[in-house]
Amino acid sequence: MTGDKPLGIVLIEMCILVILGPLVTGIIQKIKARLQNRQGAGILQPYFDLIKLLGKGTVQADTASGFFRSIPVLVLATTVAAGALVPVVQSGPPAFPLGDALMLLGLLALARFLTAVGALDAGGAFGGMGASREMTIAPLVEPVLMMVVFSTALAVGSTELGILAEQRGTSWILAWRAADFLGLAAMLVLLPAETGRIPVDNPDTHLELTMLHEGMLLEHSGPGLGCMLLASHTRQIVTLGLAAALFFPIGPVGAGVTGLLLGLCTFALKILVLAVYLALIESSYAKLRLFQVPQYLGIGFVLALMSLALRIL
Amino acid sequence: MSVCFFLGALSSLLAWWSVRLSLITGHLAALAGAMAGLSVSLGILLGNSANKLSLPLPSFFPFARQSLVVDGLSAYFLLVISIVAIAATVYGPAYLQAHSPEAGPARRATQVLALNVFLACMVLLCCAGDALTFILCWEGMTLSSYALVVSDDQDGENARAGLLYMIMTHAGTAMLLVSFLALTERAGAFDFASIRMAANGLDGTTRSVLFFLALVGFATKAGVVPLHVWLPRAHPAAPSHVSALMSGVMLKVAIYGILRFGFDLLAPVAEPLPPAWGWTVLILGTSSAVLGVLYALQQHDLKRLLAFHSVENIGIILIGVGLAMILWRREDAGGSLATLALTAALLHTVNHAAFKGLLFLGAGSVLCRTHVRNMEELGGLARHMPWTAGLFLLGAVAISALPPLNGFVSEWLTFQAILGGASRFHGPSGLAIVFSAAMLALTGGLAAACFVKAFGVTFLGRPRTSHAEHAIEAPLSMLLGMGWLAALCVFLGVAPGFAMTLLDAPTIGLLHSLGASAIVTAHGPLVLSTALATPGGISGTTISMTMLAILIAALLPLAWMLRRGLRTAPQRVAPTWTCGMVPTARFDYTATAFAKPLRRIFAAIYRPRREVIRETAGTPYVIRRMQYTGDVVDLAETQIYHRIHYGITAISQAIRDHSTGRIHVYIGFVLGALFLSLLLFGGGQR
Amino acid sequence: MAETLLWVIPLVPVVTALLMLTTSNRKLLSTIDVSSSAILAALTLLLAHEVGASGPRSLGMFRVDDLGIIFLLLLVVLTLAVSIYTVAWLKQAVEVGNMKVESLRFYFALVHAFVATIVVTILADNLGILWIAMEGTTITSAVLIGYHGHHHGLEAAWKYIIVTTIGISFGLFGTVIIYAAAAQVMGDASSMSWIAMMQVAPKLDPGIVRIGFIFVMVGYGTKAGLAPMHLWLPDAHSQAPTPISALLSGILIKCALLAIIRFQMIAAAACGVDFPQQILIVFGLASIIVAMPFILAQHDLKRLLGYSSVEHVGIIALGLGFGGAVGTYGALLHVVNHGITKAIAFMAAGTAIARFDSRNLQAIKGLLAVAPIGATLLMIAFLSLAGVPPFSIFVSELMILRAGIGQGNWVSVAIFLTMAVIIFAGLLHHAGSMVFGEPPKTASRESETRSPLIAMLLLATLMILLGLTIPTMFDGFFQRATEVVLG
Amino acid sequence: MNIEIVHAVIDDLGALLLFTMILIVGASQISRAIYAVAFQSLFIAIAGAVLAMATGNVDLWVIAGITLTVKAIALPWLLLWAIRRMDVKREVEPVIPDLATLTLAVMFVVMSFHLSASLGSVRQAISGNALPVGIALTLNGVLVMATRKTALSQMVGLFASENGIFFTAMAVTKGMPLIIEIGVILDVILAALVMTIMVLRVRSTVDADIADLDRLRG
Repeated sequence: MTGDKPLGIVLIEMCILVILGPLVTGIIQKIKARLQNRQGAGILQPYFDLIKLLGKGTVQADTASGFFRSIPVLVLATTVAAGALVPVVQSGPPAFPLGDALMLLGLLALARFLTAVGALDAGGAFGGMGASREMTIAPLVEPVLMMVVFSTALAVGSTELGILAEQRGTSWILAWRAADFLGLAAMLVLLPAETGRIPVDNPDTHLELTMLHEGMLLEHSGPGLGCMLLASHTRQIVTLGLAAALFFPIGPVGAGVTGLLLGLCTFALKILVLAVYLALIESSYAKLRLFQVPQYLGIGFVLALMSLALRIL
Repeated sequence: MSVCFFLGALSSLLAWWSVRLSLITGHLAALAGAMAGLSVSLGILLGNSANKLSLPLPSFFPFARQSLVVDGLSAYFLLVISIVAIAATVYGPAYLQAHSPEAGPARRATQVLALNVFLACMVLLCCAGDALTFILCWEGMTLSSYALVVSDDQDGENARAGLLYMIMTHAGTAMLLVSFLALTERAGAFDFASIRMAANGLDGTTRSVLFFLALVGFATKAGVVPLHVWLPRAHPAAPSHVSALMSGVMLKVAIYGILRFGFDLLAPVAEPLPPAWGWTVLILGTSSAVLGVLYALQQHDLKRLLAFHSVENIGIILIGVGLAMILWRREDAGGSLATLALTAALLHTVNHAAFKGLLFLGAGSVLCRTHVRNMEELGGLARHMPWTAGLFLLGAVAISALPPLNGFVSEWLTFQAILGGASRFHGPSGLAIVFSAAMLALTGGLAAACFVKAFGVTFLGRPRTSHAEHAIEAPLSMLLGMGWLAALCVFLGVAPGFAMTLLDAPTIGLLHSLGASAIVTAHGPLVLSTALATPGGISGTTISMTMLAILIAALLPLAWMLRRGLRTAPQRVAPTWTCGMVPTARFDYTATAFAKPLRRIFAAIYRPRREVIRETAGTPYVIRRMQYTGDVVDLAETQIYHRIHYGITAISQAIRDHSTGRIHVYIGFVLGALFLSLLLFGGGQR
Repeated sequence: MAETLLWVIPLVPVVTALLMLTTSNRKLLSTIDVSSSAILAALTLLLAHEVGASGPRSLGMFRVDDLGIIFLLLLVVLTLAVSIYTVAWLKQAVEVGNMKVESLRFYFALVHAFVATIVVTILADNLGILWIAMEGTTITSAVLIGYHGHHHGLEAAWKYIIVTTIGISFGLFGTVIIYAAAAQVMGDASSMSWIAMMQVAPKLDPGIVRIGFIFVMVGYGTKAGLAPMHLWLPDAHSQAPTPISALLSGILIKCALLAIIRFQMIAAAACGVDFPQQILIVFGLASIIVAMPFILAQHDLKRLLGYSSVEHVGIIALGLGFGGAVGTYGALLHVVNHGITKAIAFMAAGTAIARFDSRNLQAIKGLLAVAPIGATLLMIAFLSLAGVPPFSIFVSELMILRAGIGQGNWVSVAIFLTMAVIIFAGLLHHAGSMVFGEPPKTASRESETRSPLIAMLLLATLMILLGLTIPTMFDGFFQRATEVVLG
Repeated sequence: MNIEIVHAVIDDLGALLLFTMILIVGASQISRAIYAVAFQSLFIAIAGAVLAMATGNVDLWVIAGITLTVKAIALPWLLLWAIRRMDVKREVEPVIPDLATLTLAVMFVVMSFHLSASLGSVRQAISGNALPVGIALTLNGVLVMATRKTALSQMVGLFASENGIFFTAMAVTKGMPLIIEIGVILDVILAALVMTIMVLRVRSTVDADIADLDRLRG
């Protein structure tokens, strides 16, 4: 199934994702602030934070082993590599195959795995707690996500995001069947969990009771923390990109620069929509207790299952 | 090859005058045997897929003609065995010396002898060309592994574990025996060829009955839920390199048996297998995968945890096998799904052998340096034994099915096969298949959680006890053993395409259709691809592990530059932030605590038991001491086995108590027997 | 040559028995004992060779065919091993005081008289002689069982002699009836010779033979320890001195089976093959089932072995019941395998009991720590009894199973397998608890004496050898014996 | 004399034997049971003599003589001596009620007759109703052993059942080989001696009846 999408474009897309990642966070924060009638920081704030952090020195926990130092590197690398699998400006499979949706999920899981390991390394209670909670939620999210992917993939017979996006591109939203809507609903339920936002996680707090992902970053500092943050920004946009590729049609793929730019704009648009959605959810819901999260994900599970059922039966 | 094992067995006798020597020679002989096996199997697998190696054995028993036949399937499992055997034999001597230096010559001799017999039996079992050899090796394998389990140390725990192991596998073997003998009696001979001939004449029900009998037998050995209860006891009890063999290889031998029976001996000539077979295997596999990992999550004994993961992985393999059984000869012409599923199963077989072997060896290194298996007493080992820690982490990533390592590849193939199967079967059956995919994903996630716990609690943080503090790095030979398997994990992960040619012979041999490499690596060895026939024409998925690995490799230096920071800044080392208190090992998150949330979420399955004992100082508000104990029960164990066990023992106890010693009763019985049999049989033929 | 052997072989133990009475020196007695057993073995091998070369021989009331040779070989092997074992066992027994030095001669004399009667039982062609010798074994072994003289022994001996005498008086009755039927056909040339009866067997009146065979089955079945006539067996085998236990379980009950086989052949010829087979299967299954609970919930090591003998006799009967070439072959093979294995088991158990000074299974622990070789042998014996390869019993059980499945007798096969698995669990549980664990302080730590080990290793090598392969010579005997049985 | 008369005589003697058997089963004192056995043996000897006359078979004379001396005289005397020797209570202690024992006895008799009636050609093989009587005697003898507590009455039962066998053996038309008969009798004597020794031994060591011991069980 090798397509005609040149490898260069793939790399460009990857870079675009990495660069746009913090912006999305900034936008979401801005919208939240607005909804809370605050001025809020500028949407470029995440970039400033990153640069500041990269300039700082590091404080390393005395109990941390040699792994700790390299954790941010690995996490960042794997997350960015995941970025290379998301079609951004142009759909269709790349000229030389790289990976599919399963690979994408796998890479994200790897990043999570390493983050959790790093959290345990410092030997503090918070790190362990964060890791424990993160690894409790993740296994529950993954199967549902897998089913959502499958319910789309079944229509096409492939799990390769490029092909999926292509199919979507040809079929306009009017051509959707019930299964697609249900799948989208499930995806929307999952997005906050996967991007670590309310109602599953709360990125803005460092309260012991509420933090999952942040808890794992506590011991990182300076450039290390910077890398981790960049990774989580990238992770967020990659997840949104996945949702987009699965459900939103990429505009008509024109050849040449115009087509690519067009694709870029449509992509940005879709991401923006999803970002707004996230912001709305975050500011209109409260964070759930940890042991209510399974019920919440259960909704997603049921939706995904129904969409699969409709797809197959 | 078997000669080498035989020599190894002999060399165990050396133990009477030099323990060390016998250890070395015994393991060297085994190593040579493994090498020989490797070469033989590679010779078969890389040659054209049709050729077989067969040599008749001298007839030990007048009633059976025994022979060895190595076809593709045998060769493939021979390969798996040899791979792990090499690592184990390299690892073994140093481990035994370090773990139990006090052991006398008798114990050493037993261990060396049993190890060689164990390997030899497994090898010959896979190469068996007739039922008798198969059964003899099967039992020999059980017996020698039992010897290894009980020989590890003399406390009663191992003996009990071994007992349970023997009883369950023996019960399984009985089923297997019936199934085999029913075939041989039909065939009038023991060799597989004539059994095949005889099986052609079977009617559907008999065929299925025989298959399920055999399936029970093999499933017991493979530790499939709910027949798994012996496994998490026996495997940890064995010496670690033997645990690696048992988990990594012995279970696979059972898989070999299932494949041999399902696709070869009992398979109908031209029509597909009865649907019940495949579905049963698929369901068994799914439940084993999920339950195995769920129980593994709650274990705090490192080796026990690994043993439960073997249950999980066997489940994953069986999912592939089941799919292959369902799909075989049911898809329209040119269909490649069955091959895909089988490839996934076989590939996962070797993958699991590699990383589970690696993990058990790693656990062994920890064990022989700390003499502690309970994770709660470990911690902070990463700084004392960095190499072991690194290799263990590699294995953990691999077993959690994370790219770019080998675990991911086989699970990816399984997922693709499931996708194909789901698009092939519409209706509830398709849904069931997809559901198994969801369960597989759940399994993967839970496995990742479990190994974050296992690795983090064991190797990271602060040492919790003095055992862990004074650990030192494992000796070189042990690291070598692990390194070999780790290299395999990486190779099979980064360039799986090259391994596919090895899978051609078994897949073609079993399914009589396209080979694995023709389907999976259609676009060259660097690319894994699948082709599914969908309503919208042929479509498929292609990934390239190699490219991805290169990409990550390229990204690492960039990320590293970022990590270094924009300008050179001071680096300080400070104690972990614990709200201002002075951190001690008690601050570290324990394994129990780590797994607690999942325990609560899956409480329905775990049936957790917790009791808290409070010692209050007079008033209930001042608590002096608190003691918490909690554990989870194995449903199968409590609900099935305990009842059977108690039932039988109670009955026999009652019978025995009511028996009398009065001679009059004795005479009465004789008289009664005579009277009754005269009444029953004596009456003339009127 | 062979004819002379036929009367020399029974004579050897008789002479030895008389010789024994002349001295009371323990060492001398043991020497005579071992040497005479060796001579017996040598002569038997010679006879076996003769018969193997040129068919069955008969001399007056004695006759030997391949069937007899198998039992005879088993007997001499066991006798030899037991004699070797006795050397050190007796020493220990005398030291402890179980045996009085002055009465040793009678002990040895009785043992050899016992052996003599067994030999006659095996070689007898005349069914009357067969019965007389059988009763002779009962009397001699009864005295030996009660030899220690404490009232447990006497109780066991009494139960043994009473019950088995009743049993074989039934046997005699059956013999008489069948003889009557035969005599009527034979006319004036009537004799109780088995071979003569076999010639006229097809013409016998089935009704009478039927009743006769039932009497014989129950009668000799009692002696063989088939359920439900088995109750005396655990008492006797557990109370007897260890070497006697080995002989009782090893060969004596098999001789009763030999008698049953002989009559089964007559009955099969007279009233069809199915009739005796039915009865054999019923009794066999009964024995296997009955043995199960008592093995599981057993506290006494030697009783445990006794019940396992009941089970295995049941298995042999089952094999004969399944019949056919495979089943009969398996049954005969099982006779030999079980004889050897059970002898090892009793010997190993005897040493263990002496070491811990208790027969209670709870009291014996950690044998491996105090006596590694003995513990290993015990473990091997138990594993073999449980039917695990590469030990010999597995092979014969495999063949019996084959026969059953070949016959399509699924019910029996199912019962057999279930019980086998449960009993396996029980045996292994007991063995494990004895061999592993921490030995109690009271256990004697002294090093293992040689002669018992030699005896046991001799048998163990034989057992494992037969488990790995069946030599052509043996196979020949078994093949021909099977033909003899199947007629 | 011709065969019918022989059959008639055998049948009458069989009736007598059964009568003595019932006596043994119902006997309330050991000594009476012993006398009954003695008479039983006597009748058997007579039967032997009759058959000898009828068939002119010399062996049968010998056997009759031996039976008379051994079973009708020697063994009863041995038992009586043993009783005197260890002065046991003369009453037999039944394990189950006498009535039940008697019912069982009758049942056995009926069954044995029914059984041999079901066979066509018995009378050619075994003259008269010797077979049913023999079976009945044997079973009832064992029944006595199963229902009597004391060792001596068990021995009595044993002899009774032996008698049954003997009766049948004699009545076999062609007669048993002499040597066998003698061997059998010798065995019986030996067994009796060994049993007596054991009984006395137990009586002397632990003051109990050997048939009453039931320590070995399960």
